[in-house]
Parts: sequence; C-alpha cells; structure tokens
Amino acid sequence: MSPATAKMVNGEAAAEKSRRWQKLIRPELNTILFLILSFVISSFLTPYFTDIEFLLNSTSLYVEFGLIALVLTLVMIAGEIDLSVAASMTFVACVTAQLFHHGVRMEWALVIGIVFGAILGAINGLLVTKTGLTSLIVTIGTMALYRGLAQVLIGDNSLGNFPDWFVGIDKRYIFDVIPVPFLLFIVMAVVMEAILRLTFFGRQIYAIGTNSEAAKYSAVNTNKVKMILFTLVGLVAGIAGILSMSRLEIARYNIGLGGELDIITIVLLGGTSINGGSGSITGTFMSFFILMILRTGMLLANVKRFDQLAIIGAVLIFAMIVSNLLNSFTASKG
Amino acid sequence: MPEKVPVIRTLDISKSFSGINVLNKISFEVYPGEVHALIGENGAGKSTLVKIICGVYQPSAGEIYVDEKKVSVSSPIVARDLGIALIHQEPLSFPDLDIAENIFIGHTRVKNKQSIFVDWHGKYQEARQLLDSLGVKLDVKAKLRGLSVADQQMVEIASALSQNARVIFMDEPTAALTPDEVGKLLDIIRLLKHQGKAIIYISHRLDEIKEISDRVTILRDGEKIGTYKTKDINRDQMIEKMIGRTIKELIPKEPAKIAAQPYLVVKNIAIEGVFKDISFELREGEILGIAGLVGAGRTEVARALFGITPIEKGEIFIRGKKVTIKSPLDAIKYKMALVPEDRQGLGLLLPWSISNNISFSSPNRITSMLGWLKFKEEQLIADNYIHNLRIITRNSRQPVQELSGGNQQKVSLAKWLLTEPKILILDEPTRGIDVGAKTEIYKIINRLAAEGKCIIMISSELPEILTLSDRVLVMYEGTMTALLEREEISEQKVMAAASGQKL
Amino acid sequence: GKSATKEPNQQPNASSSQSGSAQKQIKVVYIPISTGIPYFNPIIEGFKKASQELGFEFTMTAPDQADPTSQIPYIKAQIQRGVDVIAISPNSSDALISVLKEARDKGIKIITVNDDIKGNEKYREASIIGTNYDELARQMTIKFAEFLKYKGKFAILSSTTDAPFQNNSIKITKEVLQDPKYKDMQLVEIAYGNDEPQKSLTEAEALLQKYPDLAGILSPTSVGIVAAAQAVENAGVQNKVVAYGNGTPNQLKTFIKKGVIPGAMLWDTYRIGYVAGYFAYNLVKGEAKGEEGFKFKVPKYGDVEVGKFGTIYAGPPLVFDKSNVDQYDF
Amino acid sequence: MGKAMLKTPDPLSTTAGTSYDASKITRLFLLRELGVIVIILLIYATVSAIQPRFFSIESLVNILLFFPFLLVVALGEMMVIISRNLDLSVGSIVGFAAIAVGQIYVNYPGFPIPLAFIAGTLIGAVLGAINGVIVTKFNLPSVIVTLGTMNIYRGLLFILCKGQQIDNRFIPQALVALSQTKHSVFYIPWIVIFAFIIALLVSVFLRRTHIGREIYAIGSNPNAAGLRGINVKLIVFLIFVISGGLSGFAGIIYMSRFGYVNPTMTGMGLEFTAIAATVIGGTSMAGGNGNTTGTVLGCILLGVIHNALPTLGISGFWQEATYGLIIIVAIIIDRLIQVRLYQAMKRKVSL
Ligand SMILES: Nc1ncnc2c1ncn2[C@@H]1O[C@H](COP(=O)(O)OP(=O)(O)OP(=O)(O)O)[C@@H](O)[C@H]1O
Ligand SMILES: Nc1ncnc2c1ncn2[C@@H]1O[C@H](COP(=O)(O)OP(=O)(O)OP(=O)(O)O)[C@@H](O)[C@H]1O
Ligand SMILES: [Mg+2]
Ligand SMILES: [Mg+2]
Repeated sequence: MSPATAKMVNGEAAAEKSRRWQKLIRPELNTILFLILSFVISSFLTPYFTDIEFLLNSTSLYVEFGLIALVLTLVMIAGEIDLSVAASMTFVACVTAQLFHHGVRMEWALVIGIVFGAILGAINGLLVTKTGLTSLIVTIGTMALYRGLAQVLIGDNSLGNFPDWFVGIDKRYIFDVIPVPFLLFIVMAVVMEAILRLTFFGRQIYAIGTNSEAAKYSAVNTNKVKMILFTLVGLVAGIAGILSMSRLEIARYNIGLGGELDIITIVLLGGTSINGGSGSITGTFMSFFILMILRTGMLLANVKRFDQLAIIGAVLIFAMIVSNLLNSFTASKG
Repeated sequence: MPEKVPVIRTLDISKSFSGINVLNKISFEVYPGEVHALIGENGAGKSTLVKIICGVYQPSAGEIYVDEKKVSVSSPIVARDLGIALIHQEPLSFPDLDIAENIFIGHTRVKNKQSIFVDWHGKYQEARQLLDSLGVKLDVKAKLRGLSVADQQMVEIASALSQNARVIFMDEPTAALTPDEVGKLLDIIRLLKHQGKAIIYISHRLDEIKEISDRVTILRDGEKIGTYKTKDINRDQMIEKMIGRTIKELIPKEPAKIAAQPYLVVKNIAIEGVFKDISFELREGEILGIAGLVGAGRTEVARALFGITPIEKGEIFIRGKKVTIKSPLDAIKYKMALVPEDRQGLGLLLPWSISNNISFSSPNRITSMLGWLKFKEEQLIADNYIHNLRIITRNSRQPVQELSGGNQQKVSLAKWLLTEPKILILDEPTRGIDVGAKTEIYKIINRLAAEGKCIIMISSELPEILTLSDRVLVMYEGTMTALLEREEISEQKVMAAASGQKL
Repeated sequence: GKSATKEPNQQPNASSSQSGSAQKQIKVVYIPISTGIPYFNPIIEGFKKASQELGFEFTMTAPDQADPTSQIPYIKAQIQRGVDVIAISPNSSDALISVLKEARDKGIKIITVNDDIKGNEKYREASIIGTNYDELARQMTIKFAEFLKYKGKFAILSSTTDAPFQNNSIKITKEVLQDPKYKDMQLVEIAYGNDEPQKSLTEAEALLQKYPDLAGILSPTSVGIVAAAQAVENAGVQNKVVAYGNGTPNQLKTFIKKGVIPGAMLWDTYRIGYVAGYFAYNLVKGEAKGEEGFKFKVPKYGDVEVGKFGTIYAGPPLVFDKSNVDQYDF
Repeated sequence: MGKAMLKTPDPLSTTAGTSYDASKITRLFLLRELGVIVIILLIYATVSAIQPRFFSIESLVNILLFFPFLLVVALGEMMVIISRNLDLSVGSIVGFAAIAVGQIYVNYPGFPIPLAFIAGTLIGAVLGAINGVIVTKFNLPSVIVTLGTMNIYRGLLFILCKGQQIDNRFIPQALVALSQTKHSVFYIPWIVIFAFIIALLVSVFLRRTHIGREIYAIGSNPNAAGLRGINVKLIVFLIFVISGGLSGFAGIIYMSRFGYVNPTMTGMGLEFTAIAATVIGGTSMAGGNGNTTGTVLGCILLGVIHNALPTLGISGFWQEATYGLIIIVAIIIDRLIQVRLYQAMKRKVSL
C-alpha cells in the first residue's frame, strides 16, 4: 500500500466527520433556525402563546394548505409547479356540496369529489405532458378555469346543511388533544417522506428535477411520473377541499382564494428549489409549523397585518443569511 | 531553456477537498514558446492543478508566479486579465447563445473597452475565421443547443484562441475529436508556439503528447513524479511513471464465439435530415465499430436505436422479430443499453452520489418486492464497481460532480453494465480515460463479447476501432459509406470511407 | 352574564398580571373586512373615541385580504385572548358561523358592524350598520333617475357577484324601477369589477364602448364609482353619461368639483364605530341587549333604537354634492 | 454545468438534438412570436365579429391603456427570469414607489411630474438594489429573498402611509392626463408611449450590449458564466436594480392611470401577472432565453383578453372560467402553430 493511499484513508475519516457535521447543518438548517426564532418571537410577543392545546387547535386552520404543500413539494422537486391547487380544492368542495344537495348520499358525494380532484390534477398533467407547455402557464390557466367553473356551478350561494357526522372535523380529537386534521397531516407527511426517500419512484422524481434529459436517457418515463404527481396533487387538493367543507360547514366558490401563494411559500421556505432537483418533506413539514406559529403568535399579539408581513419577511431572510454563514463557516473548516 | 524567464511557475501548490489531499506540493514552470504536457491517470490532479492556476479553485497552500511575479489568482477574471486562457475539460457552453457569442462572451468587453455595444458584424466575421482555421463547419449564428460534445469542444477551443492569451491551458481538448481534427488543432498549437505563447497540454493520448510537446510533467496521486524532455522519454516509460507499472496499451481482440444467427438486424433506418439508409446485422458475441468524422451522425444513430429520437423509416429486428422502439423504456425491455457520449449532460446526475447514479437504471436490482429501496444492496453494488473499474473516489457516497472526468466516465459505464444488457451501445466509451483504465475497458468489452453480448462501439479513436471491431460501419454526413468485415478492416479504408468515399 | 366570568384557558401569569386591578377592564376588538380600505378608518376612529370616553380597551386587527375565510384565524386568536366583545364586519355571512359559535360558547359577545351575517342573525347579539341600506338604495336610485331625467340606458357597476350589500342594493334598484315613472329607463347590464381598480376601470370603459348611447352608470361600491368617474372623464363624456353611487367624499371630491359626477351617497361611517362602541360597552355591562325596541343613549346622537332582527341603524343616509362635499373628511 | 445545459423546457429543442443553420434559427425566432400574434388577431377578430364595437379606435386605446403598467414591470421581470432568477417583490415595489411619491404629493403638491417619475424609479431601484445585495452577497436563492422582501416592502409601505389611501385629490391632474386620450398623440396616451420607449431601450440593451448578452449567458449556464470571466454577481445585482427601477417607474404609471394609490391594492398580485405575460411571450423559466417582442406581445394578449371579456358581455359568473379557458386554448394553439411550422421547416430543409 503506497503512502498516498494511506493518506487517503485517514483523510477520509476526517472528511466523514466534517460531512456528518454538514449533514447536520446543511439542508434544513434555515428552516430549523426559523422555527426556533418564530417560537421565541411568538412567546416573547404574547403570554397567550404557550398554550399547546390552542396551538394544536390552530393547525386545523392551515392544515388544508399544509396537506397540499406536502404533495406540491414532490411536484416542485420534479421541476414543475401547480398554481391551480387552491382552485381545485374549492372546485372539489363545490362539486361535492352540489352533489349532496342534489340528493347524492354524502358518502358517495365525498368519494366522487375526491376522484374529481384527481381528474382535475390529471387534466393539468395531460396539458403539461402532452403539449409540452410550461406547467406555470398551464396552471395559471386552469387556476382561473377551475375557480371560474366553481363559481358557475354554485354562483354566489353558499351550500351547507351537511350531515352532522360530516361537519366539524377540526373539533374531533384523537386522545382528546390531537385534532383529526392534524393527525392527517402527520400521516400524509410520513407517507410522502417514505415515497420520496425510500422508493425508487422518489428517486425518479429527484432525477427529473435534476436533469430531465439525463433521466430520460436513464429510461425514466418522465411523462408518466409527472402525470402521477399532478394527479396526486389534485387528489390531495380534493381531500383538502372536503376538509375545508367539514371545518367551515359550507362550500363556496371563493374559499381559499389566493391560497396557492401561501402553499408555495410553505414549500419554498422548506428549502425546495423552484428549479427542481432538491427539497424535502421534512423541510415542508417544518416550514408549515413555522408559518403557523409565527402567524398565530402575531395574531394573538394583535400585531397589525402588515407589520406581520414585514416581520415574516425579515425573519425569513435573516434565518437564511445566518444559516448560509454557518454553512460556509463549517465548509471552510472542513 | 534556462535563459528564459518562465511565464508561469508554481511553487509547492497543494490542494485538498474536504480534508482529502488531491495535490501535494506541485512545482513546475512553463516557458514562452513551450508546449508543456501534463499527464497522469484519471484523478491524478491534472485538472485541479490547472484550475488553480486559472483561478477556478484556490490552492490550500503554495504560490503562483507569472513572469516571476507572485500573483494571487482569485478568480477566472483575474486569470483572464493576466493573459491566461483555459480550455476546460468539460466544455463551458451556453446553449441559448449562438456560436459566435459562445466564443466571445466574457472577454470581448475587455478587448473593446471603448464601446458597451456589441459589434455583431465584426464578431461574426472573426468567429467564422477562427472556426475556419480550426477546420470546423459550423454556422456561427446558430444556437449552440444540441451541438455534439466534439463541436462544443471546438467552440471552446476557438474561444480560448480568440482571447489572444499568452498562456493557454488545454485540458483534454482532443478527447472528443477525430484524428483529422486533432491534426488541425496540433497545427494551430505549433503556430501558437511559434508566436511565443506557452501551451499547457493535457491529454491521455500519448501519441499526441509525443508529437507536440517539448516537455512533459507527470503526476500520480497528486504527487509530481517528474518533468522530462519529451524526446528523452518513451511511451512505455511515460505509462510506467503514470501508473506505476507497465501495461500493454492496446490489448488484442479476443475472438469471441460468434453465433450463427444475427441477433439484431437494422434495415434502412432513417430520420429525415439526420441520417438515412443505415443497415447492419449484429450477432451475439460480435463487436460493431462505428467510425466517422465528428458530426457524421453516429451519435444520432445510437440515439435512434435507443428510442430517444425514434426512427422515422426502416425496421429493426431483434431475434428475427420486428420491434418498435419509441423510448428508452422500450429499449431497456429489449435489454439494450446506451452509454452516451455526453456524460455530464446525459449520462449522469451530477449532484447525485456514485452509488445512486450506478443503480439508477436498474431499479429491479435495488428494490424489494414491495418497492422499497435496498440501500445496503445498492452500496454493495457500487463498491463492487468502484473496485472493479478502479474508480478513484473517497467512497460511493461522493457526488459524481466531484470526480475527475475519467472517473465520471467509469461511473456512467458502470451504470449501464449493471442493467446487464444484451445489446450494449457505447458512444465514445474511452473519452477522457487514461491508458490504464482504457485497457480495463477494452478487457470489459472483450469479456462482454465473450459472454455473448452484442456490442456497438462508436469511437473517434481509430486504433480502438481497428483492433476491437469484428465489423466496422463507417458514416459520412448521415449516410453509411462502408460496412467492413473483419478481414477488410484497415486504417486506409476506414479513413477513406469516413471522408465520403463510398466503398 | 354568567359565562362572561369564565376565563377561557389563560396562562396563569397572564391573568395574574391583570388581576392587579380589582375589576377587569372590558376588552373590545374590531375586525374590519381587511386592512387598507380607507372606508373603515372613520369606523375605527369612532370606536376609539367611544373607548376613550367609556374607558374600555379597544383593539383593531384585520387580515390583508377580504376572502370569506381570512377572518377566521383572527377570530380564533381573539377567543384565545379572551376578549369580551368581537365586533366584526363579516366577509361572509356563513363561512364564519362555525368559529362565531365557538366564540359564543366561550361567552364572548358578537356584534356585526357595517354589514350583517344575513340568515344567520342568531349567531350575533346585534348588528350596527351605517344607515337603513334599503332606504339608501331606494333614495340613490331615485336621485340617479332624476339626474338621468327619467330616460335612457344605464348600467350598474358592482363589486363581486357574491357581495350581499351590492346584490341587495341592485335588487332594490330594480324594485324601484318597477314604477311606471321610470319606464323609459333601461338597465342594460350589470358589470362586476371585483373591487379591483384595474378590473373596475376596464369594465367601466367597456360599458362606455359597448353602449355609445349609455346615459348613466350606477355604482353602489366605492371602488366602482371611482372607476366609473375615471372612465367618464377619460372618455370626456361627462355631459352625456351620469355616474352616481356610493363612495367616500375624499375619494370623490375632485370628480365632484370638476363636475365629472354630480355627487354621491353614503352614511356617516364615524358614527357607526362610535355607536357600536357604546353598544358593545353596554352589552358587556349587561345593560344593553339586541332586542327589537331596546333603546340606548349615545352622546351627541341621542337615543338609538334597536330594530328588527337586532339591527341598529347608526344614522340617516348622507347625500353629498358640490355644495357640501368639503364638509366631510373621510 | 450539465444540468444547466440540459434544462430543456422547450420540447422543440429536444426534438431537435442537432443544430441548424442561422437563417432557419432567425426564422424560427420570428415564428415563435407569430403564434402569439395569430392568437391576438384571432381573439380580436372573433370578438369584433360578435361585438363590432370592439373593432374601434377607442377599444384599441383601451387595450393599449391596459398594459403599459404591466409591460414596464414585465420587462424588468423578463430580464430577471432570463438570468435564471425570479423577482417576486415587483408588486410590492410598485406599491411602495407609488405610495412614497404619493406622500410627496400629499406634502408638496407642486412636485414636478418628471421628478415624480425619476423619484419613483430611484426608489424602486433602491429597493431592487436591496434585493440584489441580499441575493448576491449571501448567495441566496432569489425566489426566497424576494418572497421575503415582497412582504417586507408591503409592510413598510403600510407604515409609510399609516395604512391610508392616497386619494385622487392629491394626485396632480397633469399626471393623470398622461394616461388620458384627450391629451395624447394620435389617440395614443403618453404612458403607452413611455412604455414602448422603455421596451425599445430594454430591447437594445439586451440585444446590442455586452452586459445584455451576458445576462443571457448567466441564465443559460450560471457556473460556466463565472468561469468564463463574467462578473455574475455584479450583473445579477444590476438586473435586480433595473427590475426594481422599472417597477418604481410603473408605480408612477399606476398613479397616472388610476389617480389614487391604495396601500393594499396597488401592485398586489402583480408579480404573477407579470411572470405570466413574460412566459406567454416565450421566455423560459429556466433562463437563458426570452425577448422584448415576446413580452410586449404577451402583455398585449393579456390586454386583449381582459378587454374582450367585458365587451362580449359575458356574465360575471362566467368571466373567470372563460378567462382561464381562453388562456389555455391560446397557449395550446400557440404551441401547435410553433410545432407545425417547425416541422414544415424541417421537411423543407432536408429536401
Ligand atoms: N470539487 C471537488 N470536490 C472534491 N473532490 C474533488 C473536486 N474536484 C476534484 N476532486 C478530486 O480531486 C482528484 C483530482 O481530480 P482532477 O479532476 O484534477 O483529475 P484529473 O487528473 O484531471 O483526472 P482526469 O484525467 O480523469 O480528468 C480526484 O480524485 C477528484 O475526485
Ligand atoms: N440535419 C442536420 N443539419 C445540420 N447539421 C446536422 C444535421 N444533422 C446532424 N448535424 C450535425 O451532426 C452533429 C450531430 O451528429 P452526431 O452527434 O450524431 O455526430 P457524431 O458522428 O456522433 O459526431 P461526434 O463525434 O461529435 O459525436 C451535429 O453537431 C450537427 O452539426
Ligand atoms: Mg481532468
Ligand atoms: Mg458522437
């Protein structure tokens, strides 16, 4: 064995160590920092904040977007985007409610609604894969179309009077403390993370976002993967729509208006790249809580909406800068 | 040339990446009017050394002198201003800009300080002249996107030449080129040398080194072995100093047992405007070499066979059954594999680890019945290939973008070997591979043939075509000009057919 | 009365910091439909004035967007803060119901301000609105007809298709026009500008273009009336087309003075907040209730009476034109 | 680097795989725009057939008036996108500049109009510079940075005006007149002319200057750009300054067009409309390509659709759905036209 190889082995050990350090620090560092920061800020702002029960309860308000954000993370890792998610969510709620009001049993209406959501997603997928158009533009179009059709479908009414067993899901608890929607969010996060990390399908998603041409050369059916992802995001948007119906006890066409921006903010804040190829469910999961905690904290403190915006924005950038500095610090040490 | 002052001199340059030393106290100097070759195995540190001098990386230790003045080359901009140009090993291309812009971007502004406006007319003219002198037929107003690696390399060369630099570093400029083009480039280098410029020339093709260089510096494992006058050292000595042992460079073809029935039959396939009327047969155990000049359409044929741009006319038969291959997915079903020539753009997912890259086309090897990934298994497979193909790396989790060019090529090869293909298409399989590794790859090709696989090997290196092929298909501008049987193969015939003569 | 004493789960240190003073200060919060709408500023001012006079704690909080669910987190937060009264200008008459129920269960009094939750009145104590909106719509239509000299084509420029106030106003306009007196007036189109400046202006311009013989645009929304005035001015048709509707004096002053529009109507928004402040305070003190016929005293404005369905009109409609527009600053 | 090279969002280029001669490329370049032009004409003709009054000077002027504000912002956004970045803060910058200059008018009613434009542009440029500094100094992804500053600027502008709208009585009549037909050249209001002049300048900047070309290079392959001696950070910084400056200018156009500035509404959601106009005009989100003509056409297309809907008298309930449908159909037709023409051309050449 030459001295050079021996040196390699030693160096390797050192490198591994520093890598572990970096692993600890790298991908979701800014999210973690942000999370801590938001917690500190929030509890500093108001004494009402450190009430865990209330916090858990508050998640129900945002869970619908959170669920969608989880799946949208996969779509964005694959280098695509779906702006029609919030519109699909509402459209599904309207269709389900309308079916119910036309005498379809609620159970069936729900099933049809969720399938309908998947169809809406599949339409996006088809438009993107068959025509080769940019998903950004396609979904800007379907965003208006879906919400528009929802408006046509139920006009300016609200549809309500759903059966008792259906409404108020946000007020049902597991073990008396965990709201059902919250549990759903956790389960969904685990499932998505498993898909992304532990299956070959997850690999394919990353590959498409990293370099779709190389993925094609590696025999990935990029169109099929994208189709599945768009359909999945539609399906979950459908579920979110139904959750919103249960929580609000009504359906109307303009629920969740502009929600796509909130959803994308969650995903981006979680460290997913807008150009695809990188990102994680853990990141999205944490950034969901960050935004929720910050908002809830500031709401409780009666911070004015636009001061809230400025604070959220500033904390966001600050956390990113700090984590970047930490990164370069560890990198230079390594 | 001790009376002259070296234009570039390095003193004890060392470099480590995340704790691993890849260069250890390298000192060498280059004089004006000298062609200084830099050779070494894949991963020896040639590119790293060159990148340090050109400001891409910062050295961990050591000093750089230009005209005997100590400089700190903190960025490529500084290098450019010092009159240093670099032809990168992997072409730096801007697919959305046209060829002329690709040549000039980044340094014209410095040259034409007087104007913030681009002089389009002058630029196109200058670009055309440059490419003409290189003997490249490319439209300077065409977008670069989709150009073959060889053409991109030419553009890169033109760009370096256009900078009018005093020192030009050439990191494997000829890896993707055919002998013809190499000849032109060497002519230009002689001219530059005559003008008193210093050239640092990196190549794995030792004939070129012998032909063009004045001195040669040999690196091994990040250490400098020595600097020699080229005329004082012969080929075998070079190899021995590079890899620490002697090898037979071009191992002879081991005749494999060739089946009687053709396994793959290709009849008159064509894609409009790209290639037409390509026909050949391939038996189990046979190696079909495809030769031709850059841009002859060889890569296009490979892409078509593999279903990336499906054929528009003609037929393909596998085992006597007609097949349609519309996508790589279909191709894989027929147990085909394609190792593409553009390893960085198409062959590999650069940010991914070696093991993830290797396993990516063989999901069945690393997933359980339920679809879960088997990480242990994946690791073992990768380690196996790292060992067998002698991939120089920290470990299998290192991102491939950190590997040296040659080692990346090996990963790309490993990825497709793992699919256990029946028909293996290799597009420039030894591009940028060192002599040692080359023989390894030849051995692998021989072994695969012996195992009864069908192999299509596209190569711009004539010697490997001539020795390894059972049959050679020669292309010229999208048509087939010759299909030579084993006994007919000769350098003259291949060259003649490659330049358009129908045989 | 009883449930008001029940402290919604509060942190011990939080309540201890407040229990220093013997009797707890009354907390009133007001949630307008969203921030940045100048219309609501006087209401807030009115609330503040009342809070100073009566000595209760007043806060304002609001979302930045006016979609139907955007107020929900704000209400939730107020429940957690344990306020006594939530005064709200609802964005939706039904999307808020489930959270309002929650608030009432915690003993918080709900009053609606400026707008009501139609059909769900039982979820609030009372509703304080600017004026009798039906009456206002009626008067507005009559005045508009006068300006039109009882003949010609006209269009309505509304906000969104589902805005209750707008739709109610449009409904009443249509009812008024049933009278044979207005038989020569023809409603040609109802356009929706979604209360966005750009869309409203585009809609108004399209109206002028589509109907070259258009005689008037009636716009019951403040963004709409400004857009209508702009479109009329840009096209230079102020002598041909009458724009009229509901809008704030400050936004319309220039147009009225230039004669682009003859004037507009509204109600005293400051008064809404002031009256609501007094009502809220009395409600918590247990002295007021949202029952028809109940009367309470408000300084300056005298007796205010609770009407049908617990609706309280803060004052009479306000009509302004060239002669009096400078008297108002909101 | 490989990733950069092969991010081929455009299927046309993946079908290519080879390069073609320049005359073809330039023709294809024109044809890219042709698709959008055809659709604009198609919509215009259809709507005019149904509602003849759409075919009139007034209507054209209305369409023209729709987009100067959008166009100026979209041009900046286009440059940012070409460099493979994204600026989500443009809407807030528009609002900020308009509110800030509005404040000037509240306090100094006689503030000269040209100075208002300059002040707006400068304020925007400063905000853009802040984006640029954060992005380049700390090496952060521009999407997140501008997502942050989008919120910060919006919050600050609220503090600046204490949440108060700036009513039209503060905005000088002469400024408003710039967007009125009666004070115009040949029916074309001044703000439209301003917007076109800016488009021309941007076009010249991108096509003819070294920096302009370097922007494309950066978007095409950022790593390579750095290695080729392009000062990537400086140029990215510059682009954000320009984008901010243009947004600031657009803020004044907004004041002129609408006559008042509302802290919530001004520029709200504009970033997505601007990105949509840019992408419809053929700019790829992956960076490296895009041109002014395309963006102008993208804005015109949106203007035509927005004006067509009310003119057609489509009921409020159907408008949004129709809008979405038209967008989708339009981009599909556009794509089909391009692919067809491309194939036809390929045939002809190979003969
Ligand atoms: N960015 C990097 N991070 C970590 N390791 C690196 C990096 N770049 C190069 N290396 C390592 O440095 C060593 C030298 O690489 P270099 O590219 O200089 O080799 P080379 O002599 O040019 O080889 P080839 O002939 O294959 O091009 C290799 O082992 C490689 O893995
Ligand atoms: N229809 C065409 N029009 C113009 N040029 C073409 C056309 N088809 C192919 N080419 C040229 O051929 C090249 C693509 O051919 P291909 O890559 O298959 O060649 P190759 O023989 O594999 O050469 P290389 O050694 O460079 O890989 C392009 O660089 C292009 O210049
Ligand atoms: Mg190298
Ligand atoms: Mg090739």
